[in-house]
Amino acid sequence: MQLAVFVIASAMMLVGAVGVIIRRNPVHAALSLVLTLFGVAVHFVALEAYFLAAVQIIVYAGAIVVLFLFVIMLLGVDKAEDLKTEPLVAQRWLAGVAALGLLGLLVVAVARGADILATRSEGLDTAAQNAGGDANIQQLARSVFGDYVVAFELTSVLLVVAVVGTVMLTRKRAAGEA
Amino acid sequence: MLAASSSTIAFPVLTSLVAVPLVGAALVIFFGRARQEWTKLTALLTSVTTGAISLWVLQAFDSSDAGFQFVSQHEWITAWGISWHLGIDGISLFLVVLTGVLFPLVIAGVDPHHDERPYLAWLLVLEAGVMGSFISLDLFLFFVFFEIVLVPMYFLIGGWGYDQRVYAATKFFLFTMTGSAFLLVGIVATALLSRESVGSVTFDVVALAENGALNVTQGRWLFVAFAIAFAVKVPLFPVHTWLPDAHTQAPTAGSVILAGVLLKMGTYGLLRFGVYLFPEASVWARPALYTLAVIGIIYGAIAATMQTDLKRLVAYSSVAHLGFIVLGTFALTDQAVTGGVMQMVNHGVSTSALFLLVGMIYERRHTRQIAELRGLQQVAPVFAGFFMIVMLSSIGLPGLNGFVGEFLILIGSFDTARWWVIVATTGVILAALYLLWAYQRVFHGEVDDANRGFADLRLREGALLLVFVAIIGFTGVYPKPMLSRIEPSVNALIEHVESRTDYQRPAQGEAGK
Amino acid sequence: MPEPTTLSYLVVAALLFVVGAFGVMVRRNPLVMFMCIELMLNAVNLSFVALAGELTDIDGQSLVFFVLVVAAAEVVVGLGLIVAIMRNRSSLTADDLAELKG
Amino acid sequence: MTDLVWLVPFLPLVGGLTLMVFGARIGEPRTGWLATLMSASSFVLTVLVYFDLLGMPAEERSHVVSLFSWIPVGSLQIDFALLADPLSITMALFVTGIGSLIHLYSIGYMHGDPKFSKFFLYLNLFVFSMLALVLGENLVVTFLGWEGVGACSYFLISFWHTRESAAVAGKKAFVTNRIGDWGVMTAMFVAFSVVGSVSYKAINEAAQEGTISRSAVSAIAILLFVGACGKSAQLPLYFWLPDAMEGPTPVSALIHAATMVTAGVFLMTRVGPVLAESYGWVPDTVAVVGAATALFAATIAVAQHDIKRVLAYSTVSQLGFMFLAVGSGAYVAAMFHMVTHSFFKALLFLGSGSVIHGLHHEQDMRKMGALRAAMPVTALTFIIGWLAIAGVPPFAGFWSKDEILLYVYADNRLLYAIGMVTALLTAYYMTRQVILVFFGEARWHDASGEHGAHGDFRPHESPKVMLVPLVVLSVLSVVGGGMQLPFSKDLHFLGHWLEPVVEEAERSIKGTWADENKYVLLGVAVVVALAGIALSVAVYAKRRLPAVEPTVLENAWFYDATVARLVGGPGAASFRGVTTFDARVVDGAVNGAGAVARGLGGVVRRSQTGFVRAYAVFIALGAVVLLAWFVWRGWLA
Repeated sequence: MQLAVFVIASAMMLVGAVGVIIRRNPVHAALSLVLTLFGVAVHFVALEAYFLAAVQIIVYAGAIVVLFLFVIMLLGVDKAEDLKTEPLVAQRWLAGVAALGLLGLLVVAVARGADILATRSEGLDTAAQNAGGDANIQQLARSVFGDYVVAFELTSVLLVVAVVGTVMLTRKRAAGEA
Repeated sequence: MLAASSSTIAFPVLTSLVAVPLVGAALVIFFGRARQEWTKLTALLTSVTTGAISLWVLQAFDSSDAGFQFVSQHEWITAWGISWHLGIDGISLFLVVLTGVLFPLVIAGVDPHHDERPYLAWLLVLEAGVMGSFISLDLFLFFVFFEIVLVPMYFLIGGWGYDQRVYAATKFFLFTMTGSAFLLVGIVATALLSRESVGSVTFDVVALAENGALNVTQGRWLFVAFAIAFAVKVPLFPVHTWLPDAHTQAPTAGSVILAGVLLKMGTYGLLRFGVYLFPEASVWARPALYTLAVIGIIYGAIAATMQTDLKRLVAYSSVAHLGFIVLGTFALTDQAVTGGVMQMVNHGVSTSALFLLVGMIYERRHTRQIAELRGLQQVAPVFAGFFMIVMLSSIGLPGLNGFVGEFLILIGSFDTARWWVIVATTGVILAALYLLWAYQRVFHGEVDDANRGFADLRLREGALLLVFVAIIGFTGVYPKPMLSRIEPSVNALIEHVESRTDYQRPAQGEAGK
Repeated sequence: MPEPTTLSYLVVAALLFVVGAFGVMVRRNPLVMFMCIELMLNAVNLSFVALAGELTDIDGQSLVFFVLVVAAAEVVVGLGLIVAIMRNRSSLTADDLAELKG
Repeated sequence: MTDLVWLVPFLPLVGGLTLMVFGARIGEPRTGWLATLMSASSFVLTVLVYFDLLGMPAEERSHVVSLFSWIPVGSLQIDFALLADPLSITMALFVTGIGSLIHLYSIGYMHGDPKFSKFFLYLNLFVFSMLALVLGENLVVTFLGWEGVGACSYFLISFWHTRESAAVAGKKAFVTNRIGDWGVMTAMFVAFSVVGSVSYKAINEAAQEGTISRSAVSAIAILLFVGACGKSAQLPLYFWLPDAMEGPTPVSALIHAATMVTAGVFLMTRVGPVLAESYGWVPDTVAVVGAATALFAATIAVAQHDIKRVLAYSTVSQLGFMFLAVGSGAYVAAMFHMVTHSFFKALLFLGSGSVIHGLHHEQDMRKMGALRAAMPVTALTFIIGWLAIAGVPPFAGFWSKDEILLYVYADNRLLYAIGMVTALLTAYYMTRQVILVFFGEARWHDASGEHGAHGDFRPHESPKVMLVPLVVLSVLSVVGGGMQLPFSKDLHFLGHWLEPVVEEAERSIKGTWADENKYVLLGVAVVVALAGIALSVAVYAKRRLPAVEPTVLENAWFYDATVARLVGGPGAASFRGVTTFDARVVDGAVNGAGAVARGLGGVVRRSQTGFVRAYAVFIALGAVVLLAWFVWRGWLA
């Protein structure tokens, strides 16, 4: 059962990812991205990170992708991109080498590290798992609002700055204003 | 020894030497815009306050104590053993006082032609940096101040200088930055390599010098790194070429500060960090440094003789004078090192005054070319008189300050660097040659039409120069108060070297030649 | 049926990351490039969560939370930039923005 | 009283500083009188100190007055200390005495000069420096005065600085003196190194007691002699002195005849024991240089036309005599000649100044002549000076010159012969000068046209204020010889007075042929002097013989010209070479490094295409390489 979930979710994810990079129309790409995000969310559920799964759907799929689509519509850049030609010399070729190299090395690294992983742990905290459905959220809350409360507060500052900054960036400037 | 003696003073007097100008700079920048007329006053008051503090330090300085006084030490970056460690001893005392006195004089006496607000702010930042460099007892802290100094100087030359200012400012900056790269590596390596012998990583100069035990190879390499950085700043031959350009292109205040105190950061660094931290290496490197110093003395003098630009001439004369200081520093006798420290101050006073005078000539005639000036003594006798006194001080006429330092350096170095001294003494002849020749061409002769309108000294200029002349005269006739404050620290430093190397001070008068 | 191991999650995450990276390199539409960056972020998130389970450490999940927030901020600023740039240009590819050429 | 010896230099210093600040406000005649007063009070004080010392037993006549600690560092303790002993007081006496007279004279001579008060400022400062020089207890205080007189000499030579030649001459004097100063400074370094002190007492004692090696002693002596050569215008550094005549005439009299130029002789006398303990070649060098200079300068003086230049070369020649004495160990004779020379040479210079003043700044002797009627006092006093320098008994110069030659004869006959030739030439050229200026026909009428403002141009006698010093000095030139007469030991007043200072170094000629036959030598000297005079009269007054004035002598053996050409040619070229080297090679390397960096940047910057996707590829490739490195090193396992 779990293996089936894993395979299906991975398939969703990878198909979506490939879709993002090969669909010529940005709207389609954005929709493929949603597919990937759902796949990741399913993985989160399978890994018992329920809260993150929820946030993944709400923030990523719900907000960010919508924002993407909104910008695409607003700017009218939903023209199809010509993927057959590549203006930069050797760009694709090099990109392919880099990507394959990265993949190979990552896999080797992961495989090598697997032994350590196996010896270090047996799996998720079973006590927390057995404590009930809310255990994950409680743990996360304790971590975020306890250990990392400063960082959390800083992210709020970051968000405010980002929003204000974007407003400044995008508003229409009056003539003569620097 | 040089261990920090803790005099408990409630008021952080040394910290205030750095803080006051910085606060002043902030005030000038932030409130100067609203209150234009207060800008200059604020800057002046700030620098006068700093100067007053430095004079108070001079008055409260205990001349019987060879160690560091007014020490202020606070943890800063604990993990790396970096602390806010300030202290002052006989070697740095007069440089601090010189800095404290020179800045208010420059701010009061020389006006920029435009953008007064940033100009004054940069000057105050500069003052803070220079002060900090002279009183830091932590290598990291010193490096910070040493680098801070570059920024205001760069903008002062680049922003308020003459035609070639951007070239000169860039050259100045790149040259010193190259040296600083060596310094940074040297500082970090010194701290890390001394970790075992000191017990922990520390950048504290006193701890490193007293407890650090570098092996011979390490010490020599690190000394070379330090020496390169400071040699650029001094500047020693052959890394001196930024100086004539920087001096010529800098505004008058820039030249004055550059010659007055900035160059001293190099010689001071060689003494405080080079000799103090690496006694073995300094003894080892002496022949090379003597040679460079003596080349600088002769070479600078010869180059000065042939200059056609009055300001360049004074700049090259600085190369020669600082050669004397380096010679004295590494001769490692009481007289030579004390003379070297004193000469740092003397050169600061007399060359600053010369730059002020040349600046005044430029203000009036808009040229620094010797060939375009003529017969000025006829139309401006008082001006010529001041120029003459300052020039004689620079030549080293006994009774004026320049002689005392030069004489002490040479007489003290004779035992350890005999042949170099014999050659260096000929620099005294050349000094007379280039300065008198320039004086003759500029001030003597029949005045021509272009120079007939040359105005004599104004009241403000006269008052300014009078301060310099008073210092020149007083320290020349009665240098004892200065020498007696410098000497104990110098003596302790040489003892420090003696205890760590097989170098021993020559005993004068006991052995025949 | 065997259960999927942490290792398999990591391999899948690596695949996703590489696809995203390749996309950044080959696509010219800045919006799509942004999406590819989101792919890469998600790949990292996935490996964080997988390892959090493996190592029994909730910090892995906390980090994902922060990545999400920062990603949101990044998208906001990035899209704002694109909007600002598009004001002055009719069409846009990443290759048109080469003013910083050396 | 001796404790107040510090007032002696202090008073002229106060005078000088007062004039520096208030000179312009005090105004013309009063500044001169103030300066004269300061100098004269100094003289009175010196006289008082002199009698004070005279009242003491001979061996106690050495009094050190330490004013304050000047340069104390470690083992080097230099006090600002003055030494009152017979030698320094002798010097101080004639420095202040003649100085005061010349101050007085200058009030008349400088009348109407726009820089009148400045002139007296320099004069007072000069007197101060000269007194510091002679009264200094150690080499450094002496050096203060040594450099001080050099600076004042510079100011005064280039006093009329709008004249290019005056400005150049001043600079030349200072720089040439500095070459000598190199010797003095180095001597101080050696002294401190081996003796551990720079005081005369310590150095002399160390030399006598043999606590320092003989080579060190010789080094000190020869280095000080280098300094003395510069200051006292000896070969090869003499050439600044004739040019120094560009200064006002009182300056020439005071500085370049009577006082400053004798400082070298004084210094050698002061360190007499050091010279005596040196290797034999050191005093020999001194004597040979002295004799050579004496002869060399005398030959040049024969062919000069400028009234002051004749006297300048004569001064160089007479200074050579003094060095000849010092080198022969005759310190008393050197001092004796120094004092008498200062009397008659100051007199001659002031007399020539009076002539120049009377002729409205005409200095060429070819445009003078027959002035004895127009300027009787000047002529009379000048003639007394002439007789004194020519060595005619009983004038002062005769006795002192004879004393020197006596010692030289005992030391080296060849040098004695040179001295005799010089004496002959001295008598010859001085007679020539007197005849050309005061006798013969008047040639100054020719010049009247050039002085358009004075239509009825008549030479006039100078004012009284100028004549009084002339009269006083001429009296001294007559009777000056009385302070050291050869007839009996009891008449060696100067010798007895100086004995405590020079006894260790003074050479004894007792029992030599020269001593026993001194009256023969005296007779020879008289004959030689009269022969010189007679020859000159025959040439210039009777015109029986043609005048021998070859160009080579008129141009001073082309020595000055050669030096000038060397300095101006290869010297300047090498300086220019160094400067070019600095600009091209040293700075060129710097700018070259900059150019290389810029060129390299030009190549490397092509990799910055501006395409963000290309950068992304680089990043990815970089990540691949990094990752490969990690994997290869096994860091990830």
